[in-house]
Amino acid sequence: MTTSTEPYVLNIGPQHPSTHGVFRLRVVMDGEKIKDLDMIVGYLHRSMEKLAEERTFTQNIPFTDRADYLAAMTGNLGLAIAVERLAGVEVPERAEYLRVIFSELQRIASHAMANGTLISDAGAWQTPLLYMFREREKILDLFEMTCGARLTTNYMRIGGVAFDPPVEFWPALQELVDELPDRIDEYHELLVSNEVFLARTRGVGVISPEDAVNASLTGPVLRGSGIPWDLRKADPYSVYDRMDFDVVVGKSGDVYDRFMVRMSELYQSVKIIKQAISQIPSGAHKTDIPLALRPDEGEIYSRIESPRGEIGFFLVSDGGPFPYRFHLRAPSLINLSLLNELGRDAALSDAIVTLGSLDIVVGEIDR
Amino acid sequence: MDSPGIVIGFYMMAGLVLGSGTLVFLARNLLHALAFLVISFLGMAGLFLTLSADFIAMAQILIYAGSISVLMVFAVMLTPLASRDNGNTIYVLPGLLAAGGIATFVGFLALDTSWSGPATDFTTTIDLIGNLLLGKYVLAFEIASVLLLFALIGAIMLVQISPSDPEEGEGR
Amino acid sequence: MRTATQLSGIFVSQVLGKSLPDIVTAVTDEWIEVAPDRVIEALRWLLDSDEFDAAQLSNLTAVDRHTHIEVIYHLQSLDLNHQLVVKTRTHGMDPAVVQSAYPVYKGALLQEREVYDLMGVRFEGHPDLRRLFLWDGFPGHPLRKDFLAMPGRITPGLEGFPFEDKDKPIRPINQENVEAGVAYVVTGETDENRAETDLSEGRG
Amino acid sequence: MSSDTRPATPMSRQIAEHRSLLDRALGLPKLVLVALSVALIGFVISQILIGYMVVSGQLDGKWYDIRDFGNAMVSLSDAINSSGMDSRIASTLTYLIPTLLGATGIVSVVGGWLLIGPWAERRLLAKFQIRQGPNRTGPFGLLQSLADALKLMQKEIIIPRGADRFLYFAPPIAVFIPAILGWAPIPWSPKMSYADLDVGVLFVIAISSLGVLAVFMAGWASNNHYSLLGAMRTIAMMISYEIPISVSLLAVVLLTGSTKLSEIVMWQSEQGVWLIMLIPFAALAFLFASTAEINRTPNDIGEAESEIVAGFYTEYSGMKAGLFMAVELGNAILVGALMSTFFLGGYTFFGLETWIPGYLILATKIGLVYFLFVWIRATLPRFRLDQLMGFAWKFLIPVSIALMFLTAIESSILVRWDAPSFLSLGLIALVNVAAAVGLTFVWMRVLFRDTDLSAPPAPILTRKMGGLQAAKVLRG
Amino acid sequence: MTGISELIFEIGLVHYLIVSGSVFGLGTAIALGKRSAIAVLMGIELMLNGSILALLAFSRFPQNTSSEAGLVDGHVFVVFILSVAAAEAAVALALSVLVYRKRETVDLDRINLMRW
Repeated sequence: MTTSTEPYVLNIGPQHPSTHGVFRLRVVMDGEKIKDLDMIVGYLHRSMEKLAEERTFTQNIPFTDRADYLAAMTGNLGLAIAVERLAGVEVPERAEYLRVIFSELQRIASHAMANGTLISDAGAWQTPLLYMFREREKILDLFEMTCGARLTTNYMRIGGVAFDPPVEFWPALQELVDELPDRIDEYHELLVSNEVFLARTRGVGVISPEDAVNASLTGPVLRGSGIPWDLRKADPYSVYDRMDFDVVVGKSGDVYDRFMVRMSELYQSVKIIKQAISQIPSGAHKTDIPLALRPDEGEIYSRIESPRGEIGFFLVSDGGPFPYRFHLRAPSLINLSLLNELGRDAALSDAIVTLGSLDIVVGEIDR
Repeated sequence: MDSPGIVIGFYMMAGLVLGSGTLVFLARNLLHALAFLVISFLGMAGLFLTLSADFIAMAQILIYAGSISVLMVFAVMLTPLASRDNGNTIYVLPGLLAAGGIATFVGFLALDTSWSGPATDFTTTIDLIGNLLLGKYVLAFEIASVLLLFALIGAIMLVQISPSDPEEGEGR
Repeated sequence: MRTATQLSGIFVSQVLGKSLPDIVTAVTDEWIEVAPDRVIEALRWLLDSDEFDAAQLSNLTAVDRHTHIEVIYHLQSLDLNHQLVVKTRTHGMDPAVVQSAYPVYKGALLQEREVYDLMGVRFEGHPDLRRLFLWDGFPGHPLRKDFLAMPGRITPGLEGFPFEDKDKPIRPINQENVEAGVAYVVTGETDENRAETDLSEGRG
Repeated sequence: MSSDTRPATPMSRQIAEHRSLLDRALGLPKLVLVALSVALIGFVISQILIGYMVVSGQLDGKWYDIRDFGNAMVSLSDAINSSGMDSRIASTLTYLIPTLLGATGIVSVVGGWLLIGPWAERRLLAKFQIRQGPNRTGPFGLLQSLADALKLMQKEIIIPRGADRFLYFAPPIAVFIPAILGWAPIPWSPKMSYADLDVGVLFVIAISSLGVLAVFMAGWASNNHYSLLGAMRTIAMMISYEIPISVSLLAVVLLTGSTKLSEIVMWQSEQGVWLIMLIPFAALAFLFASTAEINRTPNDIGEAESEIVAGFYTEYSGMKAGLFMAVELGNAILVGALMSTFFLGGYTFFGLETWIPGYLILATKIGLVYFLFVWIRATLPRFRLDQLMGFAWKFLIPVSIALMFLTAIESSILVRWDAPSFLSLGLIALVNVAAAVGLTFVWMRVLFRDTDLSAPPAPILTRKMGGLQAAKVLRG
Repeated sequence: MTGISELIFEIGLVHYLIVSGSVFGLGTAIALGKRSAIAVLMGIELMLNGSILALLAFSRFPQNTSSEAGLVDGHVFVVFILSVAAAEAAVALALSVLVYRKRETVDLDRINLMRW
């Protein structure tokens, strides 16, 4: 009908099935179309950056677990690398490889979760999510085996990793790595050619490359828009420069491309893990550092590639044991910069799917 | 002697029709009135069933309870700023008088006239109606379909917002 | 400390100084500093220049330096694969005002809101400068170093530290709040947005 | 820890400790096993005896012929009429007793389903989703729905602020009425149908249009935008998809020449063919449109939980929400029953109904259709509102009307042409399938002539990093 | 005058005509006395329903079986009434939506587009 109705306000969240946490969208709607939207965050704000100023650098590692709780390993790693660069700590070879293995495992787990929830948002009643969870479960089992925790791992340390994995870790990892490509193939068969899924995601939530770069988007969202940018290749940290892998880039920048980038990155992660398993040397897993590490006065901005994009740590040291300023560049938050433009004039269903494809973690947004 | 089902059915349905019809008049809210109107329509369909007019009863449910009431819902929803109360005008007293007059008159006539003829019993009405519609009344049938088509087009024309009209220039 | 891909501030200031003389107020090996009212100019030049091509505002944050607030822009060029750091410092603490980078970088939208919320820097020209995490009416900006020292002895958690000198004059953090007499609003609903969440809109 | 063990999760422990049903049965005491086998042998012998009676025709029309409870009802009426009672009382009784018994039967079928249905759906979904499903309450978790119902009843009934109380309380009851009424014309066996209406098909269509207003009232009275949005979506869907349903049922009526449900089933049984074989497009359109009517995936946009929480019943709590869910479940099998009756041969299965009670065959068919629904729900994402409406108005309605005309022509030929039925019906089936496929293909081509229907491009793999320039190079 | 019990238990034409007249009267009252255009439409629908009932009743209890009218001619008339009612409802509701757009009301007292 060609009648326009009165605009009204719809509060999506903070308790809503598809906001992935306590995230609120205040949407002005006209019928099924979104006229304006405003995101309201902060329900999970724990003032991490302020608390960090009262803790030593090592004591701050658990905060990075709680920030991006779906990719705790990469959060840990980001902080560890930042402090190592600031204080000039050397990391043993074996620790570097363990870091690569675990952050790639975490990437698989996180991407699986992201894609599963995206399809759930599109309306497939949890089936793909639970299939994705099958692999994630095994990865979390591996985490548990190594460091005792499944979600908030707190595994990376300044100067290495906390523990060497136990003996039974390696066969289990090998088995997982062997079966993963088949499993990912299965998802491809199930999802990639599903007509309904294609109809819901293709051409929806398109981000142009120019906008993506200008709005500081990073990670799979940026790559989905066609920009070949991955810090693992562009600014290699750890031992990524010794790994042979490709960076996956989308073409049109819609929801489907972001989905496909995450999907194809799973293969690349498996590839990296396989190489790391074959190359890993023996030796120490950690260098000893002073309990209260006192970096020289100075500041650093160090970034790595988390599953959600560039997770950066801006640390200012005044020479004391505590950071003078601790800032976490949260990719989840910054990837939302374009949300208003994406959501405006979209249908409600499209906006939900678009939000799902941005893969936000509210713990990281709010910190 | 009618079968007890018919007797019970008639009184139930008549009560339903008249009671909810009265409530349509008395309801404060337009949507409440609409709900009662639908109940009244359904009761009317029940009355039709007691007259063994099964096809008409189903058509009544389909057209009145299913479509016209939904149309009214849409009309109410598309006029959001209009008041939703079911208020009366100054004509309510004449209206009530006329209603009472009509009801009394018809009732008096009905009771006073000596009606002859037994009740007919039709087994199925649907094929008889079909034959009549496409036989004896085929012209009227076609005219009715043309009327419906014109009503459809007319309704669309009426509510259409032309994008060129500057006064209602919110055309999408 | 300079990371591997970071450009030397001295080099940046030399090139920048040729086109926009006097814009750089301080420079080290790591960063350059520009005046707060010329931030946009510098950023736009860096974005447009072929030599630096600072296409992305990678990170925007601020540091409380007690006398002023330092706002730090981490810019990066994806094509040339380098980073450069631009800083600016506010004139004093209250009000701490800096030009908004939003006209140049859309990515500054939420980051500036965050800095405004937690550090209290007003970004002029920002289209939608509201608090991001904390509610409207929250007293003060928590990432400032003097956050617990507040007017009227109001603290979010403690009443005040026991060793504090109660008669010491304290610099007000949020002048409007003091004038309005609003201590702090617990519910997160100010008068304006309470009207918005009124029943008339439904509770969708 | 040996090298192949993993940390035992509750799930993995459960899998390791799992024993098959046969294993568990063989573990029972000897006495029980003997009793069970005796019962089994007795059952087989009794079945053979019954089979003999069926073949010799001794059973037909007797009150103990449980293939058709209608027989018992007829015997009962005869007994009442011949008992010498006052005719007025006798006629009242013959009217009342079957009415009440039939109503009880229908309500108990629906009610029994409401106890088993949620369990079945959740177990099935769990199997699709590689998990266990409810298995804690009672044997195999069978009592789960009962526990859920008890929980729902204990819940506080919350009335939202500003709700329209009258219209808020009425809908949960109002939606229940069509859900029960719809069962009336379904034939379960030749004589076993509550009200074998002459206008059965019309009745079905009329009843299905009744739910619309209740849904609207629920959504509007809740004073919540999610509810209103869900109600509006549901209404739009119901109104749109009523037309394909009517048109496909019209095709059924055209072929069978009757609007009586029992006659439609009889026609299929006599011709030895199911209508889904003759008019496959109408059957599929009916199925798809029905999923829209009853709000199931992929058409469940009316209560898409990832978008508008629970749709029109977002604000309902406790047993009121429970009633809405119950109606949804009940409607799912009602659609199964209609689908079976109209297109899958109803209570017949190519002569098997002589041996097995017809209602069991119908129940099996309903179960299969329901299984299909669960399967779809577990597999497919949902469409967007505009896509669904476009599908209904631009594709389903024109194509099914065109095919309905074709069916009309065919049926008029069928009446006049005196060919053996396998020839004529086979020809009809062939023509209809060819027409449906061809028309679908052509119409899709017309509809999507501007849309890119090619497979989505695979993502690019690259090793050269860069920004916009590199992106331009990559895209070529 | 037949017995009162017969009048109660023997449902005949009289009963239907009384109900029909009452419904028609109710419809008249609503159509005349209500302010909202939509409510007026409801009244008109009720009136139509009353007349439909009368037609069906006469069709069930025919007075002149020798006439050339068939048994279900009343039903056919009802079919036409139903289609006219549907058309009328569609147009009338479209009109009220149109009036609402111009005047932001469907109150018949305040719709005076044609005055002067």
